[in-house]
Amino acid sequence: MNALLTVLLLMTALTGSGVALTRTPRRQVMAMAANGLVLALLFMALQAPDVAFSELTVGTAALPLLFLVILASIRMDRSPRDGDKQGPDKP
Amino acid sequence: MNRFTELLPWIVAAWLLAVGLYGMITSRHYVQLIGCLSVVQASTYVLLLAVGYRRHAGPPIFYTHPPGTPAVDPVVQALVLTDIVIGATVTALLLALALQMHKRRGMLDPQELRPLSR
Amino acid sequence: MIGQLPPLPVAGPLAVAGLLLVFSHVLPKYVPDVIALLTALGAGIVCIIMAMHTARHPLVYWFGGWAPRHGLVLGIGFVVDQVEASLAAFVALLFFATLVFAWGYYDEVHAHFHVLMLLFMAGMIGFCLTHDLFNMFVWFEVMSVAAFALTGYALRSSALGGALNFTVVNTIGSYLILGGIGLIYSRVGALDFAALGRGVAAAPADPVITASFALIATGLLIKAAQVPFQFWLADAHAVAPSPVSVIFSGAMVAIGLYGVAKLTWSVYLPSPEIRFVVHRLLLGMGAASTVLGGVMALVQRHIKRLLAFSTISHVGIMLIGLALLDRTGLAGMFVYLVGHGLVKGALFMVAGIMLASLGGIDEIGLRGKGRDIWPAGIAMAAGGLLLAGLPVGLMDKGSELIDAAIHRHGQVWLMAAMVAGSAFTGAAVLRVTGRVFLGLGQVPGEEERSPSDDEQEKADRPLWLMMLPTSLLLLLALCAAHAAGEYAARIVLPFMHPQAEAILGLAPMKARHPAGVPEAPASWVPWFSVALALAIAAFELTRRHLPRLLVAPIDKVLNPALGLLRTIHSGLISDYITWLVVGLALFGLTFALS
Amino acid sequence: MTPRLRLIIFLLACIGLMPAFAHVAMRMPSFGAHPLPYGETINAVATKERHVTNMVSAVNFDYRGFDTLGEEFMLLCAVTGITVLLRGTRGEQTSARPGVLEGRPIRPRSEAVMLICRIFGTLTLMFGIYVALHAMTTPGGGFQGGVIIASATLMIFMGETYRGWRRLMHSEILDAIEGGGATLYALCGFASMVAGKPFLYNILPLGTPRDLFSGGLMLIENAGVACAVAGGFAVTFLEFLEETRAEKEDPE
Repeated sequence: MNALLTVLLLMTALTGSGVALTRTPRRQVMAMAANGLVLALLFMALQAPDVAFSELTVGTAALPLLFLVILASIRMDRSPRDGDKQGPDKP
Repeated sequence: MNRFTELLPWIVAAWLLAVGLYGMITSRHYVQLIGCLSVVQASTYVLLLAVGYRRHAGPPIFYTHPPGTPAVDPVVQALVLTDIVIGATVTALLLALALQMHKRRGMLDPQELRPLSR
Repeated sequence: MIGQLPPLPVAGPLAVAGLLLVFSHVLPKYVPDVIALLTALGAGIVCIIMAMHTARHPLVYWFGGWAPRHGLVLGIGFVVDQVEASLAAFVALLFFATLVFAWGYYDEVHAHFHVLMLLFMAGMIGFCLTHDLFNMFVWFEVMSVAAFALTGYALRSSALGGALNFTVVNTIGSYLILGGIGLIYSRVGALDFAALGRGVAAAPADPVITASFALIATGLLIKAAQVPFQFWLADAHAVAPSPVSVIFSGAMVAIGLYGVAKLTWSVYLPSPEIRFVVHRLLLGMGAASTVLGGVMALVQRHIKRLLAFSTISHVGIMLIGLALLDRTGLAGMFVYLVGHGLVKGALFMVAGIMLASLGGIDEIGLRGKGRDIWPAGIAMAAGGLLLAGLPVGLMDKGSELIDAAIHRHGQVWLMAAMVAGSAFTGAAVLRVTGRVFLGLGQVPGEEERSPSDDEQEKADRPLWLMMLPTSLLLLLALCAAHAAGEYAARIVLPFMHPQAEAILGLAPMKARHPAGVPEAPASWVPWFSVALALAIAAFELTRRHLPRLLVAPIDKVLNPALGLLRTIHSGLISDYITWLVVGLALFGLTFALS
Repeated sequence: MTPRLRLIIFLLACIGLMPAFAHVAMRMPSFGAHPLPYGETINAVATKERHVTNMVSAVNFDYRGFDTLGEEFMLLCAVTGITVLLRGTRGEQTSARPGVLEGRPIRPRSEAVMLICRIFGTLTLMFGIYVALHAMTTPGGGFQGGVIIASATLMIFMGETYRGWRRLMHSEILDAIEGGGATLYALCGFASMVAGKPFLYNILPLGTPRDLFSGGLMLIENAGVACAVAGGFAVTFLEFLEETRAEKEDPE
């Protein structure tokens, strides 16, 4: 067990907790990107370059982007709550 | 201390699972909950790759090293690749569902949303 | 020639689905319907042929030609035996009936419904046929993702909410399965079922292996919706489009249980700890699900939700059959699985007919409105009686086999659970029949306080078209029960771990020799359960005419308990995840006890 | 359940699981030094048997190629689901009518931004294709390349404004690329069967190790994956970005 792996594993736990414990979605996206980056580094250290590459493209770029897009459209969403006659739960 | 580092990958995997579930249980926003799901998934990555790890071995790619040099397990890496695709697709699907839900109900608090109202 | 069949029922529908998507923009109306129907039919026929040709030895198929060398499996195999092939044929048949039922209904969006249904079917068949743990997971995910998308298909807020709960809970389950795969891979270094079974036999008391079982079983039991993982099911099945609910309740949930059966019986059986957990915890979960599902079904007014709870109850009965660790019980589980799938599929079709013809799904709102569609009422009454345990057909044969296994193990309290589950669910369905089709039951009971919805489905199909698959399924559920019992008793033998007889202390059976079906332990049990169902339904429907002295005390005793149950089924995802962790902890505690 | 009660139950369950976890973790195989017969055999034989140097690709496309078939169709399934979910309420019209959108004002990008995006877009695309092509030899492959190619299309969005992006991205074409890629993978399997071999048997000449075009049938499967992933992710981006368009008012 080398020191690099130990540090990266601890950082994974730390950034992962950061994602789970960040309450605001917008900040969480940043935490997710950071977590993705640390995971990619960890995978490099675990001798898995293919997986690291995927994690980098998906976890650090594509997914946070989708989250941002969704958050933007939720913020913009002003469509009337015609719903199905149920309306919002909170008045 | 040495014993601790030996166990560290399993502890980290279990911790990610637990903290991800904790985040989901206490979440007040569905998009945040979906983010926590990715933490749960990260625990499977760590577990699988740690299982396939081998000390003093290179990546399972014999481009610069000749075949036969010690390398880590390629099978778990293939499994994790599939896992990443699964995670990404399910996350995207969940985000789409959450967005539509917001359009219907105007809020996304998992502690308020019930599929069927009384 | 026969040897080339195994990949076809999986890869065929996949390729057809891909092509449908490519050409979806140019295909005229009804063409996707025809293609999907033919594909389901073709897959079913291939599976039936395989079932007919595997009586003597299994069909073994190695993808990419990677046959094992020196005992080491490098690739992925399909090992198709009669259990696998029959189950896959049942799945394909149910899809065929459902596609007939949904004929022309989903023509708005470029064949997307058909693409999803075909992928759903391919995922389930792949799940049945595969002989590799990770490949099983992949097909599990294909069917899950198709199911998630189909649940939210209607885009109503209740449908979206149900789909969200379903997706989140089941995805956590998937990750638990994956964790379990990682654990067992770390110990055994293989993914093929036979190799895993050898690995477990070599290290039966290894905690890593028991932990892998706990994680994988949890994931699969989430799919099978057993207590305490059952919460998502009622939300999802109640809101999915009715053809999709047919598949959900008829096949998908049971397929999850099949996964548990496969792993328990053919991989993990040598471990004494795991046998302990199966025999204690899984049996208890099954019994609890049976009773809880029945009680919850009785207090619903949303008909699809009612049927969804009854599915939990009946899958609980199947879990009892599995967890008795008895060959007869296992055979009974398979017969019951098919019988229940057919009956429940037909009942959900009746619910779909109501949604289309009556424009509603609320039992109280539809009171007396069903007279015009009386054939559906007959189908529903028949389905209710079969659920209640009427001693004809496949469901009865299955419960007879399970009863026999229960008696052999002397755990008669399980019989009480089974009778309660059958009677309650049957009573619930019969009450709906009486209220909707006969106009009885003016004064609603406890069910009035349950959630409901004002869903409806497009009324563009003639009644006979929808009744056709409904009656087909019911007829199939009635026919050839005795033969099916013997067939099941025979085919479970190759399904089990090679050392199963030695492990379980069974008398060794000559390979592939008909086992003979044990006699029913007590022939009055099914009649008692039907009578109980009729009595409860009559009580609920004639509440107004009954003396208050009789009704009031019953309500007073029952209502607080029912209220508590309803509070637990809150619809909140946070609660569901909490219960999921509790269920996982139950596994941990039971292992500690063993 | 109140949040507090929920948390208490959760924590109790976690405490209940702690001894189980400790028991299992102590008995886990020692990290980095336990036998893994499956992977070791693949490492030992795959280069000789399949003439590729990337073992992960060999597992993904050949030894366990059937998993990847399922994976591609799962992607297809999810993307179809996303399309159904998002397009359902929006209707088909908006996506079939690019550029004629009342909502988003066409804010002209500065020339410099446009240039940078064009350059980076092209570079990203090239890089994606490069990664996708090198599946058999070095890290990377159809999946990673496909995601990068799909991201390159986003550069069009950033550089050419929404209108330009919509003009170039047609959901019909992307659907066809995605479905076609996945179908290509399935057809590879059927081609092996037509040739009288098992499904997904590598029937093509294997080439020489370390060569870009080694691996035989794996190359076509890889191309199928690249198309399916690129198309699938591009459809996802398209459908999601379509949602950021306000119905009536300008968001910014």
